[in-house]
Amino acid sequence: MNDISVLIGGKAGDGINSAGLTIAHLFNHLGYRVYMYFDYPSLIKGGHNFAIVRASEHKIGAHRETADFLLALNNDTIDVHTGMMRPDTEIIYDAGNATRATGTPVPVSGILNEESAPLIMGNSAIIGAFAKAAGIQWDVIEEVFSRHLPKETAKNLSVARKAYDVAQTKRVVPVIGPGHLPVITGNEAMGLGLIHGGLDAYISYPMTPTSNLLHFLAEQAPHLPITVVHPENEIGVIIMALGFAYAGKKAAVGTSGGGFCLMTEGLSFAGQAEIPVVIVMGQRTGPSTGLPTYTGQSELHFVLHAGQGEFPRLIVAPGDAEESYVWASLAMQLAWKYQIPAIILGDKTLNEGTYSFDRKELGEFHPDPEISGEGLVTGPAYGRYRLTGSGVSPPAFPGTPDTVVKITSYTHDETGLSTEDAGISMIMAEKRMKKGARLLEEIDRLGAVRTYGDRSSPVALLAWGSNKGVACEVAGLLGIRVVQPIVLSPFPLRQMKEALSGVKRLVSVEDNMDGQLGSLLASRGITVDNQVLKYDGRPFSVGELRGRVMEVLK
Amino acid sequence: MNDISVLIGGKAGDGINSAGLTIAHLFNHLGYRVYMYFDYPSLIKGGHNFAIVRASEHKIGAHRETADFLLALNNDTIDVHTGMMRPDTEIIYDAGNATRATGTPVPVSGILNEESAPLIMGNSAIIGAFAKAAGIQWDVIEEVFSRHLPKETAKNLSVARKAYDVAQTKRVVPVIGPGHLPVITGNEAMGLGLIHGGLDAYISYPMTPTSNLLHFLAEQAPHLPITVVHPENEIGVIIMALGFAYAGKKAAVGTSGGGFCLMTEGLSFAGQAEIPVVIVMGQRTGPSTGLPTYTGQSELHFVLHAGQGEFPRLIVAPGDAEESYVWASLAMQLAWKYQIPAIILGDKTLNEGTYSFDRKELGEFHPDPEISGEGLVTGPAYGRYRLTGSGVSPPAFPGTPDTVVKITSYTHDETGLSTEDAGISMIMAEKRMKKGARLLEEIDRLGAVRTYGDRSSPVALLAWGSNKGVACEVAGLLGIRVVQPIVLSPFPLRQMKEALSGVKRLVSVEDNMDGQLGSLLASRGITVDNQVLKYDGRPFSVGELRGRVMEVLK
Amino acid sequence: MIGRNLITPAKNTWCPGCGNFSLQFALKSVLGELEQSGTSLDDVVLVTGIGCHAKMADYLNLNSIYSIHGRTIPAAIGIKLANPRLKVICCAGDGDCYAEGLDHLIFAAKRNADITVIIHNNRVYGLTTGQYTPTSPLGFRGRSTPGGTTELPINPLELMLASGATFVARGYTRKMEQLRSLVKQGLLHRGFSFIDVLQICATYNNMTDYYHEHVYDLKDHDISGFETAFRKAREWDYNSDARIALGLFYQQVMPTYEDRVFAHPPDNIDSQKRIEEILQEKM
Amino acid sequence: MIGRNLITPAKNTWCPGCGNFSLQFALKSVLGELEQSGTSLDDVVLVTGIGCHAKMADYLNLNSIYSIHGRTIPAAIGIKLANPRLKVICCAGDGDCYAEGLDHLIFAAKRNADITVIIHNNRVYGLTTGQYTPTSPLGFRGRSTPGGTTELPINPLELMLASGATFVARGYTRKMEQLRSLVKQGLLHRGFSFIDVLQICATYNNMTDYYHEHVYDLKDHDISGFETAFRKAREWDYNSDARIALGLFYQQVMPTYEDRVFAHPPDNIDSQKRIEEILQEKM
Ligand SMILES: Cc1ncc(C[n+]2csc(CCOP(=O)(O)OP(=O)(O)O)c2C)c(N)n1
Ligand SMILES: Cc1ncc(C[n+]2csc(CCOP(=O)(O)OP(=O)(O)O)c2C)c(N)n1
Ligand code: SF4
Ligand code: SF4
Ligand SMILES: [Mg+2]
Ligand SMILES: [Mg+2]
Repeated sequence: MNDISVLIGGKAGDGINSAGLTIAHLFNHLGYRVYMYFDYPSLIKGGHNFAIVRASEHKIGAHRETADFLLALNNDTIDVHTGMMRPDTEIIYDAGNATRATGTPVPVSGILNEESAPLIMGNSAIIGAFAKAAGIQWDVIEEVFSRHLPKETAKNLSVARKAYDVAQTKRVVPVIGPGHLPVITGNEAMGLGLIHGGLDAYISYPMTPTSNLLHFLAEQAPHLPITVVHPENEIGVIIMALGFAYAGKKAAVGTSGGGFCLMTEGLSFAGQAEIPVVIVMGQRTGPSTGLPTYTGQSELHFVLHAGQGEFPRLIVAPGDAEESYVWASLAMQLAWKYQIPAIILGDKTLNEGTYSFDRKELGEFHPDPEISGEGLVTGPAYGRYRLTGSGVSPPAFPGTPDTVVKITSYTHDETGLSTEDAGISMIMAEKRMKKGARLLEEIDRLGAVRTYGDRSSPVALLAWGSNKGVACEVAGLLGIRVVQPIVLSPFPLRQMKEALSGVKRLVSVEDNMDGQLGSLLASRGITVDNQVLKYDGRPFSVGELRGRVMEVLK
Repeated sequence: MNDISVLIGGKAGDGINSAGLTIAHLFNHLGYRVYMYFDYPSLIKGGHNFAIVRASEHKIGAHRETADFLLALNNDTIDVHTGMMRPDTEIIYDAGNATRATGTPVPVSGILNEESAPLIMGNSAIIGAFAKAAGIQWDVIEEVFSRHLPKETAKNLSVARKAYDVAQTKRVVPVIGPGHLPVITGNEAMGLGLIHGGLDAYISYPMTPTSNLLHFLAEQAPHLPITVVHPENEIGVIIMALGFAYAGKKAAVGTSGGGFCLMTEGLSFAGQAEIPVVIVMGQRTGPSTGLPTYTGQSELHFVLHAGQGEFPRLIVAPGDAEESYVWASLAMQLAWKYQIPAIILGDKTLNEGTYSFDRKELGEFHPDPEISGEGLVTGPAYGRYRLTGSGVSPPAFPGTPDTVVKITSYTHDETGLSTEDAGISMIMAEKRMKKGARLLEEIDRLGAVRTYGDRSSPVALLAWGSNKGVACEVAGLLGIRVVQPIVLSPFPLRQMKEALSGVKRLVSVEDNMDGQLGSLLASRGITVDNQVLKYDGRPFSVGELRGRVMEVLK
Repeated sequence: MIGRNLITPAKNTWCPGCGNFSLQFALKSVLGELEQSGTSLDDVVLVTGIGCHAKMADYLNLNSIYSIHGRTIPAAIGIKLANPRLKVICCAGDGDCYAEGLDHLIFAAKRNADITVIIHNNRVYGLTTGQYTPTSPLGFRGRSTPGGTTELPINPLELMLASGATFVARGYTRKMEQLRSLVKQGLLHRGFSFIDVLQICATYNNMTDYYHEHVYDLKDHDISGFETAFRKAREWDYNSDARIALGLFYQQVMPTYEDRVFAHPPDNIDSQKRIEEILQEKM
Repeated sequence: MIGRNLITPAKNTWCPGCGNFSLQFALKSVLGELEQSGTSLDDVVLVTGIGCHAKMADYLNLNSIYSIHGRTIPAAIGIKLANPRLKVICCAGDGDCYAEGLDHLIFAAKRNADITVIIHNNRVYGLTTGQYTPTSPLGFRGRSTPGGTTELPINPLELMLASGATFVARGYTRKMEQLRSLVKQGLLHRGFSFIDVLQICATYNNMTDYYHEHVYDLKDHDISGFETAFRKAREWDYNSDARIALGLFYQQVMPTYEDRVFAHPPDNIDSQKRIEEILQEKM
């Protein structure tokens, strides 16, 4: 099986991320599925950045602990990553900067001089040399550079060519197919999914790891019927989104834990007022500022219970780009159908990870048609919170003739006027609960819990979010099962039990200390037998998880 | 057994709360234990307010569903509370305003005219008539008025006397003892407990049901070494409190769900930076603004998980005035001992409820002496996050000679400098977890789970917060057991299991829809068999809970 | 349907003598007038905070968001961006908008969002039973400050002028004609209109006598001059004894936030097609 | 111990050419001077927000709170109320303090809290890689506004003057002597000191050339006159082309927040005894 792992490292500001992406595209054009993990500290220039690009014949979503090619823009890359080198690792390095390396030197500064190219194009030299070392045909490079380095393509190509010409082919990465796929980040997949789901407005205050979703949608906005707003702070963000939704426009917001804290009061307001809103919540290492550019999965319980009071909420945790797309769209659609807040729970590994995106995997993902028999009556008799069998009241929006649309954060009657009546309070609480029950029925039809690997194995890994990828791969190696809940609220207990049927040993894999998914399952009567937890901000590599799982299974 | 229930009702602005309190004091001076529930909508003048005052020979913490005396300042009181009247209910009413009443009329306006007393003194007339009807001696009234109505005592007494003289004794409430106890609200008990625990500063933005704690401490501040601040909003509140704590002063804050939302980012900061802070979190009916002056218990899971990331937190939910005092003090002491945030989870029923306060119940409640062998080394070698066996680092405060005290929201090393190192991140996460484990050991020694009623019964009510009172009373009537966890985090599993030993049928009693304590127990492997839930904002009366429990036990 | 009954069946629970009644009346009559002259009330949205003032959402038969404490403005801006045709009015409290949510107010002014913000400035927290607010005078004895506050008030007009508001006015609940006129002008102003209304709180802060002695109407005042407006705004600092000018202090016409946001409306693109194009670009 | 090494061992990760180095140097040298003249550095506390600016907490060997985004000021006020002897400095960002946490800034000014707030105003979000802030000019193309912003900037000096700040200054990271002097004066000022520092962001918003052409030093300027200060502050609105004055705009001596809060220190009462008394009163 062809499976290639490339590490490229350098300083922040060296363009490691886009170099990694270019390499991913090279593999993509050879017919591979790709995945890229990008690791960077919270600073702008200097420090150590690296990207691990992996290519495989099969779908992948995790990095390996060893590199087949190691591209070093500096000595740090050599020093920091000795652990990833094997005897046959091909090292390609900037001869001027990575002086402690051995392998294929690239005379980067000489080439840049010759081409009077700026420093940042050093990447293109390294990539050129790598491509040659990997036996990649020149036309592939030309195509990838033309498509993905639109600025100064010619000069970048000249630089790459010089390096290509001086390097030797060491280990040929075979072409495995003509087809190539879109290569996108989790953030981009979520953004596209939101658009698919009908997004009208995206509102966000920047915060890693969802800032790039803001940037992506802001760039796309001129070509789409969407408004993108970056307001004064996260309180403004969520309330502005509710204003959009009240006026009939589908709004989503994005943030991370700290910003989400500031949104919790608005979340509860959305719950009471029954205003739909989608929150993209990218987890990172906490508590508090923590490791702002590293990963974590420690906000599961927080998002399950955030905001005062009880109200239904949809929480989905996609595990790769396709799921990000599908469930972002569904989150938007279901939020609107049930008039509830929906949270897309990501993590840095997923949101900023880069994946091949296979439309064939998307399948069908349409919610059931609108709840039937719940006809909208506008005009003076309109009641925003009209009681219906499903608990969902037909929405109307301001501007509707003769129709007064009142929403409120107070307990209210059917017309949206405040009440303190005990009986109505109960009825309205039950109305909200009913929506949750209906949503759960629908979720149950949508495939909210997925399984992979050997579905008959009595041993299963339980993984959520970005850990789907690494868990699937390890399960493949060990011949065991993977169970991945995508929907975490309302909890798809029936599906979970089905997915677990025959499982004798359940091992949870989570990027947190408390085993949060495990305790969610425990509260539903399902016991996790072993926990494999990681809380240093770094995602599991395949080898690391394999080792940890084997250890607990010993 | 002597057990008297008095309802007094009128408009907001009529002074129903203080009239109820005066009645409570009358009973108190007859030697009774008292409890008062005060019910009011969210408005300033008008509407319908009522207080139910109960007096019993035994400790009580709940109201009854019937009234022995019903004091009506207006017709609403008659109309709204017919359900509370029995044939022998004595109705005492303002003859001019409660025109639909029958019973003992009081010529309130005539009396006020004669005494040229203001309208608000109508209460005193009603109380005078009530006292006579209840056979309470005049000197008791004199004493209570002198002590508790310091403003215009003489005139109030004259008004009361006139009514006393026109009324008849209907049903004598016997004097049962000379001793009387302080009569305080849950808020006041918490405030006094915080002072006992060393409070230096109380910071709060007003919000029902903890506004009165702010008012109480603000009034007391001139006579105590405490600073009381009401800042611009709840974000300012929590961060200001952390500033106090950093500088070595013990700070507490108070709020309700909406304000707590805004504090969650600061809470997580406290977790990461290891800054102690006590948060009094009074629950009310949500979601969002909901029923702002009514009760609820729907923030248990929210406070358990609020804020991004994982860190130890102490959460206590006292059930009456004595527990409020003891655990407020302990919350402060333990927050400081372990350098963690602590949350006192109240509810409107408890915070604004009025209780007899029996010092004899307080018992001993001292945390173990400081964690030993963890000596403080100040001077240039000081590290705010020094690693120790217990996980607790010796604190120092700015102003200490030659000592630099650095705290931070980032993942950090022992000196408080930011780090992104994977290894240190793990060590520091484990350091925090260790503190939680140590705290749990200590909690286990402090009696975190209490039992009442027939401790050998196989049937137990599980209650928390203010429901302690009503659950104990119902358990007494039914001859069953009550199990009340006071500490909810870290979860005292060992004690809970002990308290439940021999229980075959566990019935939870909660003021919410989701059965939040039940699901917390479920996540620890303990199953609740039946749930008795209430979510209309009103606390259970003894009879109501008794009926609901009997129904599920049928 | 013209001639809508602007009052809902909700029971009014303001205290007798509360200045909110005047504001309700002013809004009701101005909206009635606007309706007469062609504005559809279907296109009007009221956003309130939390506090006594906020009950306006229950009492006026208008599209409304009865929002949360301090957050009228972001909701209003969201509505306006979602549907610029709507006329959006915020009824906010002084605790609500000058304490809990002050930042939003300044940003609304800075952006010149086309909304009208009316502050029911009773200089006290009414609904939570009488604590000081950012406009209470130094030494104010409220329930959180029984010994008197220890900070000077803000001057909201000054702040709003410094923040770029294009319509800045002060009204008083006992000056109905003027109040109506200010509300009407505010609603007709294109851009951010700010009206600080000295509102009598009959229960916790009855300033009627004080205001009676101190207020006067702005006359011969040049509303187009920033400096004049600013000087006038500073005449009374919400603390010291001084004459209290009422009326329109400042008005200027500037591009609104919505004008700028929608300056380049996107081509009429099919989103699903565009998703495909983006995916193509990423191949 | 006098002559403390003010630099920690933390690795400095600001970009080459970043204006934060100047601010670090200014703080370091001013604190060194103050130490020479008798201030104990043990009594100095630095509070920073989150952003590039905030790394100051890691780099200066001082008591510090490296707080959360936008929240320097409440922490600083808490510290100051807890121990008024401490000298508290906030190093805040423009995103941090003018967007996320603007309300706190205004309240600090209103209260005249005795703290010194230094804004590292690079007019961009540095650490989150280049989005516009409240002081970025209209049309600024940042990563969240690739087509240009659609709102005018605030003028922080104007806002601070309108909020009651008693010390208002503007510095520039390429004017070291002046910067040091402003920081020093700010630290010595009793009351709320506000210094907006035009800070070069070498990576995302290098305004060096622009500033070079536009800045000038305030001379013969009367710092005691509010109106003069206000007019000066409005000379440049952070948007249009205009001369940019640097220096101290305004200074006034007023009672501080701490003076007022602690005007009536409680009698030296034993809390436990007082609890008993209160309980007695409640019997
Ligand atoms: C986040 C939050 N904090 C506190 C409250 C409690 N609260 C309700 S109304 C109010 C004050 C209202 O004062 P103001 O805005 O001046 O309105 P008024 O009642 O005077 O009209 C407060 C603090 C709340 N609802 N939400
Ligand atoms: C509540 C919250 N929202 C967002 C962020 C993400 N964040 C970190 S730094 C920053 C911007 C910093 O900009 P500025 O304050 O101007 O500081 P600079 O980096 O320019 O010095 C943001 C938005 C955060 N840490 N917390
Ligand atoms: S408390 Fe004041 S503001 Fe509130 S309704 Fe009564 S008079 Fe009006
Ligand atoms: S991004 Fe700008 S502000 Fe941040 S360190 Fe670099 S130059 Fe300085
Ligand atoms: Mg008010
Ligand atoms: Mg900045």
